[in-house]
Amino acid sequence: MSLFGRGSPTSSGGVNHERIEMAVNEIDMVSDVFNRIVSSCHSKCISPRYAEGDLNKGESVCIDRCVAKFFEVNKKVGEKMQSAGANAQATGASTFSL
Amino acid sequence: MSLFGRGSPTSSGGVNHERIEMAVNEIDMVSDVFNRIVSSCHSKCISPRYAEGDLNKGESVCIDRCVAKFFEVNKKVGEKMQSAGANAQATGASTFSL
Amino acid sequence: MSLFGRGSPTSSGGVNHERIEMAVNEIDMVSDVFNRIVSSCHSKCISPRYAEGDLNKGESVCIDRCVAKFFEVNKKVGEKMQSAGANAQATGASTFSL
Amino acid sequence: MDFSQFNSAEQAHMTKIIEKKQMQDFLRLYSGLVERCFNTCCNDFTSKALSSKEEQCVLNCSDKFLKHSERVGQRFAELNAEAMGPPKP
Amino acid sequence: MDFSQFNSAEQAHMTKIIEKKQMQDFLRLYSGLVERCFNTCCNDFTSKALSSKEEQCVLNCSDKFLKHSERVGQRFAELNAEAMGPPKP
Amino acid sequence: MDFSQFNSAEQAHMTKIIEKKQMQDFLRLYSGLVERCFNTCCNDFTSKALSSKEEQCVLNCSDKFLKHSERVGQRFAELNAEAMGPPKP
Repeated sequence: MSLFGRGSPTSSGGVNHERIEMAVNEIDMVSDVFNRIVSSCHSKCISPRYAEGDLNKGESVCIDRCVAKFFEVNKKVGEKMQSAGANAQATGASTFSL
Repeated sequence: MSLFGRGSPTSSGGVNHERIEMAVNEIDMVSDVFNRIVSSCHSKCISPRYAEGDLNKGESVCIDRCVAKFFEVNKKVGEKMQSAGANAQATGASTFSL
Repeated sequence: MSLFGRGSPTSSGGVNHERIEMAVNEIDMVSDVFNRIVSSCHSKCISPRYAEGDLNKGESVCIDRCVAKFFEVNKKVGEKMQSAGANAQATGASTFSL
Repeated sequence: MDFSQFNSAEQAHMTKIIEKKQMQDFLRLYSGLVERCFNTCCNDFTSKALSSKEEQCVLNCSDKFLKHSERVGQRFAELNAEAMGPPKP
Repeated sequence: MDFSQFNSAEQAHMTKIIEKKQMQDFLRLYSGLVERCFNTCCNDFTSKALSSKEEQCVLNCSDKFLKHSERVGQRFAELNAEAMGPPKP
Repeated sequence: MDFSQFNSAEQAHMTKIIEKKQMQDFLRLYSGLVERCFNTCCNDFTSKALSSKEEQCVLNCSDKFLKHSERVGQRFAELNAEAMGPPKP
């Protein structure tokens, strides 16, 4: 789940702000993905009848597979994006001009 | 709609940053809940036909009850979470490691 | 897509923080609108069958019209809000009290 | 919300934060309204121009949405005040 | 995530940021849960009171949601650790 | 957007803010794409492995999504420039 290289450890002693910012980006990304998995796999696996509060066997197994499959999709898309990445970023850039 | 205790008023004169941060968390939370109520009760109460721009009687009454019921649900869930809170937070914590 | 007047250029040399904040608000707004258009026009125009990776002719034309129509709606609503704006903002304000 | 235990520096700080938050909330309300009314009212993409029927729908939709969120705001403020309990004497 | 190359000042900084982020995530989880269970369980607005059937549904729904997100969290942590590769000796 | 009235310190500040915002937008686009293509393409949870049919669907879906958002970006930029009016001479 890492799109970013680690910055080279040039600074010592103080705080390397660029490195912090990249780490924060990575944390935001992981957290965003986690929340999307919670939501997607809830829709895919949890029956909305709510007759009881426990996960049943079928739901539990479904969750495990759902999370694994989401990771697979994330990986496939990540590989695709890494080649197409420059374009996509350029598209975003076209929204603003300075 | 308060999950947080008020920090004890230890600091005087300057700005107690922890207290500010808790207040900001509370504001973010209230604002988030408000936006979710607007959205949920719009789906529950407003007919998507849009033949006129005013709320009719039925829609108005529905909104009042919908907001009240959302508060009830929020309260019930809050009570439940306060006991289970520690667990849930630990779950979130497992996403990152330092 | 501009709801905000440009602040009068009173400050010179340093950074006018109010002006920066308004610009950041405007950027956030434009970016938010852009993301909503991407999502709405995807739902309106892209068939979820995914037999191929290219946009077909019909999808391409639909996207162009969809974006243009979204701008039209944004403009109409903006005109409406500018008159009703004060009210709406007051509503938001009622959520918090100091 | 009750900030009566805050000192004046803290209150000033909170006022600025709240003002900023309100602006952001207003903008999100605005673009959420546009998105919602567009999605509900616009379903014909054989033309890029808004038909008069679509335009009327959008105007009613945004009218209604604003009145809706105003009413939600009123109920919300009342229930929130209730939940916070009576102000200290 | 691996912050082993960070110096101690950076690690301290990250710890604070992560704590703040966790609090925000928890709050978003909470209000998302309320929204989801409200939308699924409450469909009768002839009364503003929660019926006992609605209440039971809400309690089961939030129970299940918490267990669901806990399980997702476990699988997520495992798969994330796998993706990051084995820790350096 | 027109920042021509900004002084150089303000322009430098805005450039940094915009770069940060673009990175965040790119990340949100990315995870939104994954979510959308997962939800559309994956409906069989009798196995945790991606079937070849699902994989093809995901690849086409993300291809199409990127082309879609690129095209939206082009139209958006044109219409935004139009709405801002011609640049001052």
